[in-house]
Amino acid sequence: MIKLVWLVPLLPLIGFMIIGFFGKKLSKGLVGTIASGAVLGAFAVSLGIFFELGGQTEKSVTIDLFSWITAGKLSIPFSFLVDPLSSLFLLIITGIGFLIHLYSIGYMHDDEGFSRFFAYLNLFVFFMLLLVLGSNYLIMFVGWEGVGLCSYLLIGFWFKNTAYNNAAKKAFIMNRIGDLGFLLGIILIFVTFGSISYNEVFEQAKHFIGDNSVITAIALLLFIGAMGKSAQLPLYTWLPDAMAGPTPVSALIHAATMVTAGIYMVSRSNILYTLSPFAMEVVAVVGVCTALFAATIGLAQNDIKKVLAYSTVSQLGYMFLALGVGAYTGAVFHVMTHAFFKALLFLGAGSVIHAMSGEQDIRKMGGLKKYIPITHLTFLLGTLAIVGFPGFSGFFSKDEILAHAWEHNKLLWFLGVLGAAMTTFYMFRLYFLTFKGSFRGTHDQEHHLHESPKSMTIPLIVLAVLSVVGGLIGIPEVLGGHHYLEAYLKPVFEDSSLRLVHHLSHETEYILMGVAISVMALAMYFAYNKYVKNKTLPANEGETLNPIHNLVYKKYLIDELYENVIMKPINFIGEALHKVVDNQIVDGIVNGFGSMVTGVSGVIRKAQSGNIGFYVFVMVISIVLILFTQLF
Amino acid sequence: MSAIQIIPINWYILLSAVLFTIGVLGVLFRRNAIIIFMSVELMLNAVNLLLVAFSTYLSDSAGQVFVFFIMAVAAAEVAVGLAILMSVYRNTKSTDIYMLNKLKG
Amino acid sequence: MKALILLSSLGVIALLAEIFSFKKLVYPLVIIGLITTLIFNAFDWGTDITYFNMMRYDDFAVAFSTVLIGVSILWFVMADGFFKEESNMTDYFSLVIFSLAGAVIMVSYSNMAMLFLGIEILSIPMYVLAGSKKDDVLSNEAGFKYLIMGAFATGFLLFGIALIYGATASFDIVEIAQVVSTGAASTIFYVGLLLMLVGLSFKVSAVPFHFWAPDVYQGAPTPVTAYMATIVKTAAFAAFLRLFYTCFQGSAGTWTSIVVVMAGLTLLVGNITAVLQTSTKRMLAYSSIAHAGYMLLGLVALNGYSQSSILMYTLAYSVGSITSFGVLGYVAKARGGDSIDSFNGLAKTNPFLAFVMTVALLSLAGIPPTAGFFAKYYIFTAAFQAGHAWLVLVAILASLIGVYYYFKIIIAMYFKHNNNESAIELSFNHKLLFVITVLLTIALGLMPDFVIGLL
Amino acid sequence: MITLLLIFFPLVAALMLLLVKGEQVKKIALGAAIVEFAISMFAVFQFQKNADTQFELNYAWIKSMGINFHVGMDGISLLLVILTTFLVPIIILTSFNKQYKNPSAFYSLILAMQFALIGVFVSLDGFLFYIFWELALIPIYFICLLWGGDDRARITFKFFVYTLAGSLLMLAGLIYLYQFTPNHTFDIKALYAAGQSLDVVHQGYVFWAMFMAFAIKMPVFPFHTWQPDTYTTAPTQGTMLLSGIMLKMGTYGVIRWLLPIAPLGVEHYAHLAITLAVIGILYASTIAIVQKDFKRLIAYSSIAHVGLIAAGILAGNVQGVQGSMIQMLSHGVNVVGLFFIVDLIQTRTNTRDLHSLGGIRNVNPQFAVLFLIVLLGSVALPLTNGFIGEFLLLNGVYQYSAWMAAFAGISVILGAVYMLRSYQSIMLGETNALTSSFAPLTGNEKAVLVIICAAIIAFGVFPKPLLDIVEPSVIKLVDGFNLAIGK
Amino acid sequence: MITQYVFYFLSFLAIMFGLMVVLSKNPIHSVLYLVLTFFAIAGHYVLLNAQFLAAVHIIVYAGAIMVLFLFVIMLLNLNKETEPHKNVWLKLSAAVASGLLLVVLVGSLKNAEMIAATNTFDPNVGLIENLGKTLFKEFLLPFEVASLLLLGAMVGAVLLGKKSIK
Repeated sequence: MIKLVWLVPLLPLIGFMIIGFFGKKLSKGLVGTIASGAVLGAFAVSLGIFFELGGQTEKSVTIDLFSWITAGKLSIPFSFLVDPLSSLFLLIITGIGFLIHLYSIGYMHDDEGFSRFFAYLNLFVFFMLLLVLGSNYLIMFVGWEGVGLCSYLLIGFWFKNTAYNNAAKKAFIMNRIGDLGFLLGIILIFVTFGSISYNEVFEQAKHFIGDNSVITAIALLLFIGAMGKSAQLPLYTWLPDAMAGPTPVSALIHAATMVTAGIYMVSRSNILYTLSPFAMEVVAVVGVCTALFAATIGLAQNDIKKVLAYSTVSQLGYMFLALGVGAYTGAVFHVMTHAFFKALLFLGAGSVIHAMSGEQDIRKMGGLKKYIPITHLTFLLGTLAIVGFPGFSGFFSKDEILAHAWEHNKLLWFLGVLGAAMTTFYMFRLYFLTFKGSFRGTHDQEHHLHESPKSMTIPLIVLAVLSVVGGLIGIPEVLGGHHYLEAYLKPVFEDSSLRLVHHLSHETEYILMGVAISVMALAMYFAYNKYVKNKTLPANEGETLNPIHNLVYKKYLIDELYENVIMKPINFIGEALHKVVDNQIVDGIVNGFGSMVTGVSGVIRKAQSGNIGFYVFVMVISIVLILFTQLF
Repeated sequence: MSAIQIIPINWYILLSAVLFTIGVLGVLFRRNAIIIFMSVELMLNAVNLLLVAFSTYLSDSAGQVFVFFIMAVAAAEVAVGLAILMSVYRNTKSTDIYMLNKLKG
Repeated sequence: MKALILLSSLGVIALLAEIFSFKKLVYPLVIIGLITTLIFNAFDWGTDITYFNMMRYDDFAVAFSTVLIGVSILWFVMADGFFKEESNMTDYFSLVIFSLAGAVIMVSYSNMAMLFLGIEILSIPMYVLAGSKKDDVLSNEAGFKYLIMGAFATGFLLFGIALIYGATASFDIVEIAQVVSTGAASTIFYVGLLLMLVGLSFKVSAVPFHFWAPDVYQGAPTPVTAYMATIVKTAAFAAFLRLFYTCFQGSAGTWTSIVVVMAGLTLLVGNITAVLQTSTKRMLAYSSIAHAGYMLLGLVALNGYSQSSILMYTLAYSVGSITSFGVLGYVAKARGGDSIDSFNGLAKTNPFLAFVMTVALLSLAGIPPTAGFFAKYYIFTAAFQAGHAWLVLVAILASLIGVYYYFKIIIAMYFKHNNNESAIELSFNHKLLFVITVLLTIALGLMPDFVIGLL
Repeated sequence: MITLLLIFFPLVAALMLLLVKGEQVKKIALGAAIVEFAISMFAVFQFQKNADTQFELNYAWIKSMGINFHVGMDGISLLLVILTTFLVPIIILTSFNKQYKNPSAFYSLILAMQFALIGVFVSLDGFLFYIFWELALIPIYFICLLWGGDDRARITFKFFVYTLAGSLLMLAGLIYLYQFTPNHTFDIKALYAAGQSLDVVHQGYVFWAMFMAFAIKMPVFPFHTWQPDTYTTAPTQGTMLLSGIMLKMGTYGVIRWLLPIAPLGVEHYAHLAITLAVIGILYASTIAIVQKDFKRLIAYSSIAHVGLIAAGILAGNVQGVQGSMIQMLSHGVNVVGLFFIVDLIQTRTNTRDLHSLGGIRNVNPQFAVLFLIVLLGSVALPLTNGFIGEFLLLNGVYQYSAWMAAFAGISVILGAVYMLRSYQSIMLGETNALTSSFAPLTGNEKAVLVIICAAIIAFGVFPKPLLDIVEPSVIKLVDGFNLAIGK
Repeated sequence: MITQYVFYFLSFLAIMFGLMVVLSKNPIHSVLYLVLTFFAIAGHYVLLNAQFLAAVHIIVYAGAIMVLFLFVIMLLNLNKETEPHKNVWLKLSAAVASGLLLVVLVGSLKNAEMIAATNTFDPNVGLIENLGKTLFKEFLLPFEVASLLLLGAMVGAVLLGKKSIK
């Protein structure tokens, strides 16, 4: 099966091409079938690869397709690397991808851009697979930018809406900022190691002696890329805006897969980070800050998707915290569990929105429990998973991260726990406001409320199951389990783990778990108290809030800050350069030569007075000068 | 007995330089075209004098022969020049060179 | 020598035509005579005969006189219409031919006397021709200015010759060169040299002795201007070069710096002043001054390239000038003026004429693949070899300015519109002439080896 | 022989075209251009993939000056010949729905231009190179003057004089070198040797003399001010010729002539020159952001792109030079596509103002897709042709200076800003009065865009054939350069 | 000794009359002063043993050329002080320019050392016989060519003089 790995990205690509070229002529059913079928096929192959790889001793297989770029000693083949890490991601991408395709058939059924949507979606899957399959950084970069493109296309899917288009553009450009860092990182890798293929780079890095600052530089540059793609501070603002896209897109791209590309990249390059403690420190700090920062914003949002979006940013921060403290497995584990429950939550939110005929404001919902029971149940399970309710998938992965954080730095742990508390609070706030209480929307909406079709609920159910049981593959030793995932990923992180030794006593781990659970319970209680018992409602638009609340509600005015500090100055500089420097100064000098010649011409012409006397006078003076200069 | 054996050649050179300069002065000084013409003739005569002086000094007749050619040319120039002057006068009724400044710029 | 005899006879025959009343035949006769002269002249190639110690018909002389005679044939074809309207046609013919004879003397002299006579034989008919439009005040003025200033400059030239004679006891340029080479040159000699330089600079219209040129070129009848710009300039440069190359090379230290400065000034003043001109003729006059600047570059180089570079340049420039003056003549006549605006829309009414003019102007501006480009390039090479890199840079700057005004005409022809939509009719002779000059311009640009290999 | 055919076939075709009147001129011109393309393809198949100069011909031309008609192609030349022969038919095809007055002259000038361009790319004699270099200027000048837009006389004239100023400096540089050739010849090898025999100061003179010519042609900041005006005012085909091919004369000149002739000069002044190029990248990108005229926007973006190419070449390493080669090709294809899109929009809506457009995607989704692909190529998205070049170039510049690369890389971001912004204001949103009746693409137009898009993707996914053509030559060149500067 | 005084006297006359040519207001006077200048120069010629040339000089210049001038002045009726005056500054600049020229010429020529001064002075160079030999042997070609010059000048003068037939 491993030999057939090229089929994995190829199938969605073929799906994209068929739908892209002939989509208009095909029926919606056929389009949906082709698109989902392509991803399902890829999933099947991925599954095969996963098991084959698990069964064989050779854990890293490179499959060369063709030579892509060569320039001197730079030689970049178009080739794939199959190892535990990539095969795991293949499963997540194709698996969740398939479910979301399936869901979309129902969700997008009435949209006129139905086939276009599936074309983009397939293309996205293709690029995402390329990203994780590439055997060198440049192929990763291809996928990296490719998913960015698809993200752009899908956020701006409803292209008549200017705000959506702006959101799409913003996403692309913010990603590009990160991408530049990534690209420079790749180049620095090439300059340092003479190659950019994983195997060679990591092999050399293991024995790297010399100036560690180069490694730090590489790690930081790569991390800039990750910051863009995975929406970390300060490049996160695009992700909440990206909710402009259809909800399945939010689920697939902006929760489950694309945004975790940064985690993939860092864990893929784990050896480089391990070699640079400073870079790891940076990653951890950025991660935890993002986690907290986004969580606080999440506390005050009223748009169901926005809450989830900030939650995503926050969770991504956790993953980076994990990476930063050396818990690579924990990070990947959290990627996986997060993919399950966040996809679930988004799809659930999509189902809610579907039911609410497009309404996204939780202030206008409430009491939906009885109208859409399946959605409600799955959403509740997802919420429990994300807050880390014991036994649910999120519990295990979050616990692993926090344990490592504790070991690394107590403050990081504390902040992490604080973030978890907030997560719990805003998730339950969301849950309570949406499903509990009584309906606050219009009559029309109420009348219209209905459960989603099967094609939408089945994915919800599957994902709910996964969210609940997904954690089982990573039960820590301390709970008497066996960390299958860690064992599976061992070959990938082997070299790093040799350098990062973990030694946490079981007692400490129990205490940490206990603290986390009690904090969660506390936050849950607060939320319950406030939104169910007291039936508090978030303030409506226009109501005055206290300044801090207002600031948080306005997302700390970061967008406005960027607008005023970056975009406006750039526009101003552009205008100034254009109107003043370019037209007046640079071109002015050029034209100045012309006018100078004309001016001089006017002066010299005056000498040509037509008067013989003057002519002769000049001649005589010139003769005098000639004789004088030459003879005296 | 020739002057050249008594008078240094430099005197002749200086004399013709002075005469030449007077010719130049005439060209610069006057506005009447005919006088200017005459000043040019004076310049040519200064040259002639110089050539003759050199010729005698060097005992070489070529210098004096050259004077013939200058005379011929002077005559030709004067003939043509006066003819042009006549036709200028016919049109402008003036021999003032300051009137001849239609062509300029 | 053959050329000189044939030309003198031709001039006399032209004069006689009036008396024996075969005026109708005289034009073809002159053309045939000139062609014959050209052929005979060309056969002198490689002979190197010295006549009476006065004229040396070496390859230099043959090459330049061939150019002169060849260009004069083109000129005669171009000036065809001009003569037909004049009652004194035969007189004009003979005057032009006499002056051509003077030009031939100027390229082949080996004695100061011949140089002097050659210059005067060339110039005196030109004074007459410049003022030949008797009713035209401008023509009068041109003739008069030319004469007065020409005579004035001749005075300096002669003073210089006299001083050099005094210093070297000879009028023979080879003997003078020998005296110079013995190192016996005195102050008198240098003063003489510099005064001769002044006299010749006047003839080639180098700044600051150029003031006559624009006025005279503008005032003279257009064909005469063309003649002055081509034949007179070529002959003057050949004479200049012959004298300074053979005779004064040994004392180059005295005069090169002056010529360098003059060349630079000539390039800049000529080109810059041309920029604001509205009269095409006057503009071409300034451009002619500017071209003198380029040729001075070749002169000042004073190396193996000098002779052939100036030959190439004069040829290229003459062909370009004949063409542009020819077209100008047509346009001025049809549109009633020689301002640049009268070229407006020519490309629409007369694409052929516009194309011909464009080629000529490109050549004058020095754009490949025309003859003018190669000539300029060759001159630059010569100057570079002589170490005058700065002068080349000035020349480059000047060329750019040159492009500015030449392209004014091109833009006028192709871009601007004219209400007068009627096409100008061309005579067959002129069509033939223009075809030949265009071909010549391009051929010389692509195969300059034929010319530059000669000297 | 094939080189001669490549050079002179367009000239012959151009002259023949002058004799043809009427509508079929277009078709004949297209036919000729396609034949020329076929000839170049034949050359590609004959080409041996090594660093040698092939299809070499050397005839004595101006013997007394040591000037030869010496032509030949190595990989570098061949790639640019391919670019030329590939783009000219496309450019001719783009004009099929236009009615130019005096078409025979128009197409004849285009083919004459092709003649000169091919000549520039295959010349192996300094003088011949210069002649072709200048020759290329004349047809484009007349194309712009006769068929251009407002104020064309002044603008094209400025362009002409500006570029001529540069070329004359180059001529001075060549003549200067010529003096130092042993047998007084313009042969490329002799000029290389002559240049390399100079010390660093004199190589510096040569460097500036020649670099100015190339910098103006490309154009590199601050010698660019002729470019936006000229691109904007020229007729579409003229703009395409200028930006698609002619600009590459400058970059090609740096590779073929400047690096080998004045290696020490390049090394000595590379920092300054690269700094200028990088400033130009940022400068032009920033200005592009605020442009309202789409054509002008692309003109500025072209300055940014070419700045990166220049920086990559001057970095003087294999990645930089090879990247520049690929980027020349990509940029040529992309910019022709973009200008064609401008033309399509302008002919349909009579405006290029970004603010008055919008919503075309609603009316013509097919066009939207094709536009998007060209745009992606232009912003160097991976798997489009633009990426290969940009990556290699940044890589090359990085090896010279990391900071330069970082600054140059900002164009990646700014490029996305202005391209997406213009895409949004042209294609997205709601339609308005101007765009609601946006006519569908005709067959010819579709063909052009499809060819361009196909090229963009094909060379992005599988650039190997092109890279193989140039790589040996580039390596040889860079090795020579490194040897000369003693690295 | 007497030769020396004659030289001084003739030089004085030549310079004075020359200046008078330039400075006198009436053109007729100028012509007459010029004739006198020519006579003084002819005296120098005699002094320099160039008797034939002196004769020719008188005949050609004083006899022919100056008559031509006189004739034209009379014809144009210019025998009055009609010439408008240049302003003072122009006159001053003219004087300064020619003064500078004089200074430079004199300055450079005053110490001029001759190279070819023959010790064997030949008093016969200026005689007709000698001149004739030189003219018709060495300078035969220029002599012949001069005919072209004169013919050209004649044709030209006639051309300008005669009324054009329309």
